[in-house]
Amino acid sequence: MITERVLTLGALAALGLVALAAHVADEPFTVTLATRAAIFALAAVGLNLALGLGGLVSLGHAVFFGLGGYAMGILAWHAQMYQPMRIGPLEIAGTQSMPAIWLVAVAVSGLAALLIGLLALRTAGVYFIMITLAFGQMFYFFAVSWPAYGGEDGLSIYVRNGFPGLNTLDPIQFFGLCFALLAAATGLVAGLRRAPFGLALNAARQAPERVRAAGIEPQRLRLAAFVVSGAITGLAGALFADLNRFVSPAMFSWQLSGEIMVFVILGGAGRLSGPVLGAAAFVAMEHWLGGIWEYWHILLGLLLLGVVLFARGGIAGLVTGRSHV
Amino acid sequence: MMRSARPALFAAAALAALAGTAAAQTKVGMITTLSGGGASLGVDTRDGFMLAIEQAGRDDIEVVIEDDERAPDRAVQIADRMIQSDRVDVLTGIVWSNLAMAVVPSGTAQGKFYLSTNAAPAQLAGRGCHPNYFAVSYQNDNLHEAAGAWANQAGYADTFIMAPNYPAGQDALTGFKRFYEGDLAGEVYTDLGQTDYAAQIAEIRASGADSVFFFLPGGMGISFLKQYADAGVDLPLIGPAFSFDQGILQAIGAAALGIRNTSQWSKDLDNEANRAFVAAFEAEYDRLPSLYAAQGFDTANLLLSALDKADIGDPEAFRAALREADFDSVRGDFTFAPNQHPVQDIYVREVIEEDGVFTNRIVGTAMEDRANAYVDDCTMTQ
Amino acid sequence: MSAALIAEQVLNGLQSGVMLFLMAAGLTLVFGVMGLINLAHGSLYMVGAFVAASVAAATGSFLLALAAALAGAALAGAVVERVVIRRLYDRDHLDQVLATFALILIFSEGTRWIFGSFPLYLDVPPWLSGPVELPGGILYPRYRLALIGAGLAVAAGLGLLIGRTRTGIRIRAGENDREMIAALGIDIARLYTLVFALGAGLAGLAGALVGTIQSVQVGMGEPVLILAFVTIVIGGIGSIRGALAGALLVGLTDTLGGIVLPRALLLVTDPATAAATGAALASMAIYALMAAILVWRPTGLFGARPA
Amino acid sequence: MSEAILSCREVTKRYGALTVSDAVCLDLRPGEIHALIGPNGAGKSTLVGQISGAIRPDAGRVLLDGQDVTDLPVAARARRGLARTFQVSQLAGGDTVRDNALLGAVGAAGAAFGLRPRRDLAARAAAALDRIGLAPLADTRAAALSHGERRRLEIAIALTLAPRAFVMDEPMAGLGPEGTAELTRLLDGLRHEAPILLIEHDMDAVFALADRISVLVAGRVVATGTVATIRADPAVRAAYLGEAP
Repeated sequence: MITERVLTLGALAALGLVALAAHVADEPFTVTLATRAAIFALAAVGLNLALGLGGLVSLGHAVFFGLGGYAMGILAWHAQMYQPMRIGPLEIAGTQSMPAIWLVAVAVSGLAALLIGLLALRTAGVYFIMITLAFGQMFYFFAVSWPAYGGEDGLSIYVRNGFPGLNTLDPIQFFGLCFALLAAATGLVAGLRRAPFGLALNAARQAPERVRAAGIEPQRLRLAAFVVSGAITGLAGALFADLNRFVSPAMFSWQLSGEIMVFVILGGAGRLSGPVLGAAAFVAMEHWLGGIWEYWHILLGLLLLGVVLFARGGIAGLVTGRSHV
Repeated sequence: MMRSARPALFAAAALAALAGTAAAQTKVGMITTLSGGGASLGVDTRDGFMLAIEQAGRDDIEVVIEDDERAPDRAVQIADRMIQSDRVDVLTGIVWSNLAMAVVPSGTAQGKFYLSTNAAPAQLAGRGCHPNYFAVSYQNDNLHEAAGAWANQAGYADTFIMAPNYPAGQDALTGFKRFYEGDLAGEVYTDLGQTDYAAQIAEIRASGADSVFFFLPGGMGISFLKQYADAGVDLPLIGPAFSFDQGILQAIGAAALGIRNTSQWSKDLDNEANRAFVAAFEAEYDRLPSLYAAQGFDTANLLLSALDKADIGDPEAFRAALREADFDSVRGDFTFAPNQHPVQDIYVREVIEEDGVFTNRIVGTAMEDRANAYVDDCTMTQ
Repeated sequence: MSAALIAEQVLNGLQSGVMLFLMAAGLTLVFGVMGLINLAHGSLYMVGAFVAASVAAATGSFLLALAAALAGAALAGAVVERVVIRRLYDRDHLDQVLATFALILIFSEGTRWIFGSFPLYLDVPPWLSGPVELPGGILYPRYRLALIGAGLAVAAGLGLLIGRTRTGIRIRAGENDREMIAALGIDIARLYTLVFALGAGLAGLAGALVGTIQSVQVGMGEPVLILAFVTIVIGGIGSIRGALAGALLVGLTDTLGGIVLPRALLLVTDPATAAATGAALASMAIYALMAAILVWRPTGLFGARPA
Repeated sequence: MSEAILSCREVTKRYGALTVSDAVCLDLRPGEIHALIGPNGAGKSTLVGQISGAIRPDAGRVLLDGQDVTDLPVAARARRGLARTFQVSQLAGGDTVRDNALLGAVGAAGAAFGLRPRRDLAARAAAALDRIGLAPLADTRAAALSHGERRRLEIAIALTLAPRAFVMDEPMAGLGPEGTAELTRLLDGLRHEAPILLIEHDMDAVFALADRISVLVAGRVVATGTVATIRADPAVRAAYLGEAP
């Protein structure tokens, strides 16, 4: 039997090898596709922590993805325009340095996750799904109609932001960055799962009464998980914006929330390898199916339906023959 | 080639393959909306463009067509692929301004030409203009400006103006006000994608306006016009062509009859190129061409005219050839302003019913030789 | 703002609320009885509108088109229930969300495949078109009045069906205790198909009624779906009464918010900014309302409260 | 007589017109097993709920170690050493037996937000499993355990909590004679670790284990005393056997 560890390392290695092989074969677009998969996987790693481990079915994770994207867009736009941001008496210079942008993206989306989590966690079950969806819609409509940063047109950044010592415009180098962050986030989640925090969170999903009787507040665990989850997805959003050199309200749309959820489930909810497998499979399908038939969404829908109905545990479940964690 | 198995592109490419000629010399990447809500616009753009390519009968042009699903990130991804993998020389086809803003700046920065079949946002006409970017359609504000100019000609003095709350909507109202000289009875922003306009129609009725200017593209316009007609408000409406396009007029039906709308093209424009285009389009696709089809057709012909004069491998020469705009536009006279947007007449059309089909006919000219408001902001203008 | 204008806007809010109720009723019924969360409900709304447009084009009869929309959507619902939905009853909400998300993809692209990308034509029949004058001098479209009437009639009919008939008793029993009705010898599979088809039919009817004054096109169901979800969450999932209350609340908030907020902002800023900012805030209003209600009452206005 | 570790003072709970707990007073003293018995519907589960913190009483106080814990939630009481087991096993079925046991240790140490694995806690969990005889099954998933094993795992988790008092809600339910005997032996040895409030239907077990018994009828404690006094109490006989007092 393939262990979770082997599967996860294998999936990551495969993604890296595909990108490297494409680079050697001078197929930069395949590298871009692999980068897209890595970023989606990172967003899914975030959601998987809340959803797979914490049982929080969030249909609003695009909020964090979008906030990360706008953190990048706004900072880089101000730098590009040589106009500092003014918040009251404060003047903040924009930046085109990736590490600084990442920090802001993580902080902003984590903070948003904290506020949304505080409100949303008062509810449970379907209500939680719906309230997270509602927050997503609020951010979406706000972003569409707020004129300051492009509204529905979004913001275009002409040059990809920089990272010390790297040429981020080179597809393979940018892939390397995204891949490293994905690996780090996966490692972080793997560590969390082994630590008391992950143990308690995992148990709180399955038997909240028991966890409470063991002296642990499930709600606080969930809130903490939601914040970390939002922050990771926010980081992915910043990278996604940099991949496209563009950010728009579409990053807040509920379809995107749905897609992030699809990555998680397709790969295997709660599985460490799930996000990578799911995102890579999705990107590959999007690419190949899109070329086969104009109405390829039908095929995608049928495939998803098949996975939900007949392959519980997603791809990871199929590979390891176990539908559970 | 296996990746791009979309129905329309074989035309040129398959021909080349059959004839056993060498690989195509010019590669064009068309990114447009072929699925979802706005698909009709992209389908017409594609069909108009491909009609011109087919008519040219050239086997050295390959067109790769991809569906952007109206999603900016998808458009960017396709553009990346076309540039990095297909190695196209020219990009074109984007319908929506927000998608254009996502694709065009980085595409032109990478040395590709972009010929716009439709979207032409202010940013790309002013400070963000680029030597490799040509808008063949118009500048986004043009039709709204023409509506304002027409309102003056028609003697309207108290107009109620309305658009969705997003940049193109805000630009629309700004554009209208740029030439309109009367008073505003009201200025209202609706939600993007709004489907029920009962509240706004009640406001219009209560405002005491003498006319209504509105910009509501796609399904929004269909909803508004049906509801407006049904509400029995009889104030004259004026709007840009987008809500009265051939593709959607049939869905609005009689509610649109008699409404004036501004357009730089119309099916009944009386010139040789246009008559031939309308006939050929109908023969090929069995439906009347739309504005988007006409813009697609003109864009392809502009490209062909430049390819006749210069090698695309020589960007300087090719750019100069494009600037000459030496092709028979279906709009008649056509030249480029210094910021590479059209200088053209903008007409007023009226919706009529003709042989059981709803369509437009020209009733006047709103503006002559109109360029755009951003020429002076563009650094190429010296 | 004159009193007549306010009255007219309230009527508008009522009308959109009543139509929203038709959508929300099916959603909440399906959740109450089967515990299923159905994202594809908006697709059935779209199916209704497309069937109505096709039948109206073929026969020229509006009433026939409405009947066909109801029947067509109910049939589509029954088929989907038999083939897909019934496999989801025992699953968690996550699987349901995902499977019905997949159904949206299939429905939307399938419809586009069959009907093409262009919007279809469907219009108000002559005998319902034009405005009528109401007391107080309000000119109001006859069709919208008919929508309010039709919606309230359906709401009343639904109330009677559930409160007074054998089928209704079974449905209510199903909400309370699944094993119980199985023990009573009721064919639970058939009951579920029936409830799902009923909800689908109502959604299809709403799609046809609303599509008549809007645009019949692919993707029309999704904005309505989200509004319907907001509605039932506000009302309390599973409660028909809650769906009605939520629908009216959402309809009125949505309509009046767009009128009031820009005017209120006019007091503090210039017209263009007030219009844009007011519209921005108004578009968020119902979601803010929903978040506020959920924070106040985590299971909605009429939802079952845990002990 | 030593100070009570856990006590209820006039704990009262009403649901509408129904009084489910009627000024209940109850003491759990060090080293004792105090059985709480009563017919179905007497209000035992509601009382357990109020003691553990899941249900808030309308009136009265709950004291743990002499401190008022009435306003504390379940988890806070658990951290103070109130260890309960459930009538229907509440276990993280997808997790291993070891991880379930670890849960109590993590909670007691207040380490739920710990980001690194802790050896000391693992050792504590292992010791509890050892003691309860589940060590050989440590790597089994909880969902795969037999009914009796789950019962024992519940107790193991309670043990890892560094308990001051156990509250066990029908631990014998569903066990065969052999299982009951085994569990009886186990509980017998536990009372010196911490006193046990034992809610139980199995009278043989109750009479074998209990130092004192309280009888709850219709929300009221009708009698408290040793096994012998309770056997003889007319009120109890009335409640259980329908005899007139």
